[in-house]
Amino acid sequence: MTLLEVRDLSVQLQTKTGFATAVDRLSFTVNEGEILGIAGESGSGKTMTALTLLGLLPQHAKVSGSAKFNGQELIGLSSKEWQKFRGAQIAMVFQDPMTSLHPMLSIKAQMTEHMVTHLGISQQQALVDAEELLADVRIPDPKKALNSYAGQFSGGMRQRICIAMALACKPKLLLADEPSTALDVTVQAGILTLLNRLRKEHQLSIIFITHDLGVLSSITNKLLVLYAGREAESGSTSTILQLPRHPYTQGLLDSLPQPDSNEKLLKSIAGFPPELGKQPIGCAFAERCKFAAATCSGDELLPTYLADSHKFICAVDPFAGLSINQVRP
Amino acid sequence: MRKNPDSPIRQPLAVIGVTILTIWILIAIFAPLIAPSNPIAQNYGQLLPPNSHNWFGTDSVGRDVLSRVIYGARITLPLSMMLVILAMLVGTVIGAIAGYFGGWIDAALMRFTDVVLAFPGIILAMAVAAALGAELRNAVFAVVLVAWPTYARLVRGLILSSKNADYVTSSRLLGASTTRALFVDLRPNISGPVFVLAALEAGNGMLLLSGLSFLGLGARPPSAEWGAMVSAGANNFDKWWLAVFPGLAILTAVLAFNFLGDALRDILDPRTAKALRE
Amino acid sequence: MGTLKLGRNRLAAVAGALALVSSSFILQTTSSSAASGRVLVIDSEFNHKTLDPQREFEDGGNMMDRAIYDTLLTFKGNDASKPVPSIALSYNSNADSTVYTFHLRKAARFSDGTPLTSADVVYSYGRLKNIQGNPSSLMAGLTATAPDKYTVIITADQPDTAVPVKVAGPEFGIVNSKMVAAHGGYALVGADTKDKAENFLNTTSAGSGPYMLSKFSLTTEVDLIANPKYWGKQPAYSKIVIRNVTQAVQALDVQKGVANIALDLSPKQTDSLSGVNVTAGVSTTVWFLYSNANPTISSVTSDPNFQSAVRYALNYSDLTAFAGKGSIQAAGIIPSAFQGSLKPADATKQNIALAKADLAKTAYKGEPIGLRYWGGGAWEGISFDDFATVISSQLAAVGINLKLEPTPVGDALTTYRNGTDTMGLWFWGPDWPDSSNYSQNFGPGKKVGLRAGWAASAAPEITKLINAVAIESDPKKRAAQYRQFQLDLNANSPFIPLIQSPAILVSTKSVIGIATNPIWKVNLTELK
Amino acid sequence: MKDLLARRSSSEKSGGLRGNSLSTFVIRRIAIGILLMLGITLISFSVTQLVPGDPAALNLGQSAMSDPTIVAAWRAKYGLDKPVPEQYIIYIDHLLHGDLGLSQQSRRPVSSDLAEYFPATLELATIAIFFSLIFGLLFGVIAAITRNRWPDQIIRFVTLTGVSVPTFWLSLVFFYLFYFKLSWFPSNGRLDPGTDAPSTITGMYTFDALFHGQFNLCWQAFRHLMLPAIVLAIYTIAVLTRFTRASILEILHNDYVRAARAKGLPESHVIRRHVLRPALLSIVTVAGVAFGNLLAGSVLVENVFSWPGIGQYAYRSSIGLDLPGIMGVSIVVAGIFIVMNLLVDIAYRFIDPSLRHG
Repeated sequence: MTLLEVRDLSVQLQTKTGFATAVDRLSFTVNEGEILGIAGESGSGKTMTALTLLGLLPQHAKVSGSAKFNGQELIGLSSKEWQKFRGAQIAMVFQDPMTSLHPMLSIKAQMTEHMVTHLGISQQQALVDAEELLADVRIPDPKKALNSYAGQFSGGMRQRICIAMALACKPKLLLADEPSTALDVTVQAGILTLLNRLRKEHQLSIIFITHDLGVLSSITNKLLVLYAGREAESGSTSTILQLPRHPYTQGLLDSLPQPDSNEKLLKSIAGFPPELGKQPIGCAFAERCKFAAATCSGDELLPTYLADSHKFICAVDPFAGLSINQVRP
Repeated sequence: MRKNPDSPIRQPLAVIGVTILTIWILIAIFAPLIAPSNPIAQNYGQLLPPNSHNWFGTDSVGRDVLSRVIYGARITLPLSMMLVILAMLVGTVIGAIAGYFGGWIDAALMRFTDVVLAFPGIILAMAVAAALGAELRNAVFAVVLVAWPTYARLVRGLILSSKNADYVTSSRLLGASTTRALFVDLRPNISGPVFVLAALEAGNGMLLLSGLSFLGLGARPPSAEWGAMVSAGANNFDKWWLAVFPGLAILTAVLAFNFLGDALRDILDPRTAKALRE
Repeated sequence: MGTLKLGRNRLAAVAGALALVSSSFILQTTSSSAASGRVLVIDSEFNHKTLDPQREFEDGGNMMDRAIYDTLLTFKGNDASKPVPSIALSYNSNADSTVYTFHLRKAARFSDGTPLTSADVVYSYGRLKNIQGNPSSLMAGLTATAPDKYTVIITADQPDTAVPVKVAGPEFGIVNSKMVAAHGGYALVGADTKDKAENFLNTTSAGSGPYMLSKFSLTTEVDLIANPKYWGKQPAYSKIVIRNVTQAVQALDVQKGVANIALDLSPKQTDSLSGVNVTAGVSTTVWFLYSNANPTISSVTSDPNFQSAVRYALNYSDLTAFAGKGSIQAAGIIPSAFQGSLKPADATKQNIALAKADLAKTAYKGEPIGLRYWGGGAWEGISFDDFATVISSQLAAVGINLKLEPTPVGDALTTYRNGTDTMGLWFWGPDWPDSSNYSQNFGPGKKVGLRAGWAASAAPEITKLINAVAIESDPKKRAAQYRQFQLDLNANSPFIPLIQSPAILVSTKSVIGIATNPIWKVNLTELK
Repeated sequence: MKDLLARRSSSEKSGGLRGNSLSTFVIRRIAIGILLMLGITLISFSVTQLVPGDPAALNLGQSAMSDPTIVAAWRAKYGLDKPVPEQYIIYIDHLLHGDLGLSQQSRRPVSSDLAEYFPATLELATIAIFFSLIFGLLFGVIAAITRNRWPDQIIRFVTLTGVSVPTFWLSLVFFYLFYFKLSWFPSNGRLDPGTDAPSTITGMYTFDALFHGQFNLCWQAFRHLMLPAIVLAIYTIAVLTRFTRASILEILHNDYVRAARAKGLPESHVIRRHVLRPALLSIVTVAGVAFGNLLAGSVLVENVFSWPGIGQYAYRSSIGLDLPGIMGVSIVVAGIFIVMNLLVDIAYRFIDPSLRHG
């Protein structure tokens, strides 16, 4: 059952020199109970996509395309209508738990304010529920925690609180924007386990955003790799991780630390992504790509579709021979 | 935050500020050519309201107010520049020493800075100006005395944040002297913010200086200093032109500096801009 | 702005009679119909330091003390030369002006109901003399005695024709001796240290005049209320509020009717006022310039040729034009209202050629000569700064280069009194309204003479004249001697009389009977 | 804005919003305050040493100067016959006993002069800080919310003008316009002429009148306060507007604001609860400094309005070269400034939960 269907979603942001495309004709779907991973370097449009789905883009941003949530079109909602969705149907957990909790409001206040707004329950009821939620995310002594302030918790604990807060109104879709990146590796694992458990228990769909393909591999079903606001490659997680077809995806995988390797230096992709609004018409990755050829630039590139909804956009396709079941529609 | 690529010329406020300042500087330079009359000559009837001959009217001894406002630029502008430069020098040196050497030197100098800042500026300046005797020179000195700590704070902060930057450390490792570190390696990072602060502070300095003159602790008659002219106008409310025109002169000149400083601060990178604000 | 507003004492603890007025008091600022309960608001730049009649010596204090304390004789309207009866119904003197006998009215009562007797007069005069305050010199050489309850005899060591005008001055205000003595007053020799009644007299009035003090502050406001036990006719206003307000604001207040009288406006400030009455006259204030005659202070300014150059370089008609309508050139140092003053025809006239010729005889090379004056100060609407500016530009025309030295009044007075200034711009208001006040101050070796570096031995002729006029009892001869004294001064002395300032009172239309008086500016009890 | 923040001393920032416990923090802050106070006395002592000429002549009148025993007694009292460091110790000792010297003009102890004039200025500055906070917050919030659009641009222009206008000149212009021409406000002084002040409790007429139930008198006193307070407040309003705008914008950039929005809270709720709260807190910290500035700024306002406060006293002292008077004002205002900062910092620790539990 499809929960979210995104078609040709584009976002343009205003800059000093005019409008720049931050998200370029993106399409993907998320089914109920499914975890979609979105990967890419910073500036690739991951977070912008998530913010679009929450209606939190800057006021002057231009959005086109369609995003249907449970059959309802989200694009073009008024700010009043967005408020009903946000937090209630679609919730978000942000990257840095150290800064996304308000330092001067008690956890109690922050846990319950949207419950009262969205669910129309009393403050007392909200408090009872909040305590349960905190227990659910394994916060020790939830009662005491409710009366505490963000500053009194460690990063991992704060992220658990943020997750509890996001789930407070029982949303169907959770947007997790690098929820574990800022945390220690051991804490990271705990958060990932938690999310996975919550997904099962709450019938939750999750869009998990990260630059770390290693993290995605452990929990996601589907993967979408973005580069400079455009889709580079998408498909099932296992397929892509085993046989990536886009040089960029390969580059991301290469930059992961190899547990069995003694190499201390990570291989990172040379160069930087193009500046916002300066993406070339052809492949945006071409200038950093060691396989780049004349065909990469100039015309707009067509996607290549493979079996198992695997799709990539590359004119050179340097790993072609390595894959099986190549199909052209 | 992305860096704002704009040049100051693109900022309308900066353009207005620079324009007004340029006009005032030209007025100051060409005062003898522009002014219709000698600013201290009692050539006209007393207290004439603005008319076709004396556009800004005349004062209580028959001097042309327009000419006095024009010549006033020759007193106020150079003095304001001078006091800003002096305060900047003193503050920068103290801040640099404190920031670079750290330790007890830093602690002592910064406590001293705090103490000066804890004084109400205008009153300390009044006390010093009064103690030294009511003269413009002493008033400038008094204003410098209360103005330098802001620069010292800023420079110290900038030095602390860039002292350990790689290029400075490596230059020290290569055996560069302290003075070299201060003047060659650190200077470029400091001069920008300091000049912006100077632009912002010029207006304040001018206000304080003319305030002292207004209180009778600065310019002496018959000099055409704007603050002193407003003070003369304070004795004749009905003759509004006496106070209004020199007051507007102060306002526009200070405004020009503030426009400029404000716009300059905006084009600095945000972190430095924040340091300036603090 | 100009005048000093000095310290201030605790607000008066207001008792008794005031409660009647204040509790149900409704403020009326403009014209009011009811005769009783009328309030008069006066704007003035405060320059008084105390209201103790035997200590005060400023015209602000004069005005208030005139309303609170009666004197033996007094003046009417704008006349300050002809004393008229007050507490004394009549007086007579002996032929050589050394013994004066005053006969007191019997009905006079202090505000607490005590009858006013000769003992109070003797006490007050003794206190004036022995306190050794600013005005004590007025009693120099005089002794008051009381042969009976209603007679006072004043004897002078030397002939003193000014006694009747002196006793009309507010410094001779008669205080309730029992009351003052009970609050620390002391009138005998040693009063300079033993008298402690000043604070009492700044909170409570101990006089027999038509008004009583109800509130006193040196810096903000003095309130007077009508004395219900006053022996004479009740005054027209039941309350008078005197506020400390800068000149410029006075002009606004009086036009808006917020104040009824503005005391310190200059002619130039008044010419654009509307809807008000302007009472103009010539004051007895004489502005003068001096060029220090002491060669150790300056070899330039002490040169008679330099003094003469300054004298003839000045354009006196421009100076009076600067001072505004109502001002006149001071022909001599004695103001026009007094006996023996010079005629306008005797006045010095500008003569540039003569000035240049005299200047050429000196060793002066154009170096700046300091001119000290009260910086920021103003008197009777004339700004010292402006006046000095005008003078310096006039002198510059003949090549005399002045360096203006505006100085806070305290310091300026100090160097002035010490006689260390090269040149000075000052004014003189009479301590008592008689020409003798001038001959005794402006001569060689006299008070102001010394300030100008004019030694006692400098001009024996003038000294002889001064001594002669002091004992001359024939008014006609005296007048002639005063004229000669001034002509001599104009011919060869460090003093250059400039102008007499205008005396201007601005009042709302509701105020009737206002007159400018050189002693107390305005007699509050005469207002209708 | 820089001005305000500059005057928050570095020690107050470094000196430890991150102390261990509240009590050590308070003790440390008080110690710093005392150190600053000592520094202030040192500077004011130095200023008195700046004066050319005989301090005895400055402090005693002419008549007293002519009496050598008085002069000698005075010199002995202030230790002028002793070396300079010892003179400083004596000076401190006098200060500790509340002796700020004798005013040359009023011939009274400076401390009793100040006690008399201070309430008028305190009242003026209190009303002015009230105006400043209300309008500074209002305009600052508007500017931040409409960032870079026309209301923000207008406010930017107006506030820049506000910090550029000479206060002494504005006093004249406002007085002429709003009293004389338009009659919106009463003439100068603290009360209408001839009105009796309420009996003294604080010396602040509005408060005293209120306390005694004299509502008409309170209103009258307030009307007299309005115009000078507005003039005095204009600079501070401008500064607080810019400060408020800057702090709100800074807070709006915080992740927690975006997180609050992501929870689907109404925008007004987000602004009120998540943005304004922390902004208010930082504004309170500069309000203390602003108050000190207002006290000092009264110098340029009180004279025009004949307001009998320490500003006018300082002015008269300075033109009369009454050094004890003017140093008394600066020591008192600087002391208040330090105490205000101390209180604000301690209060901050109590108000800000993140610090309270930090």
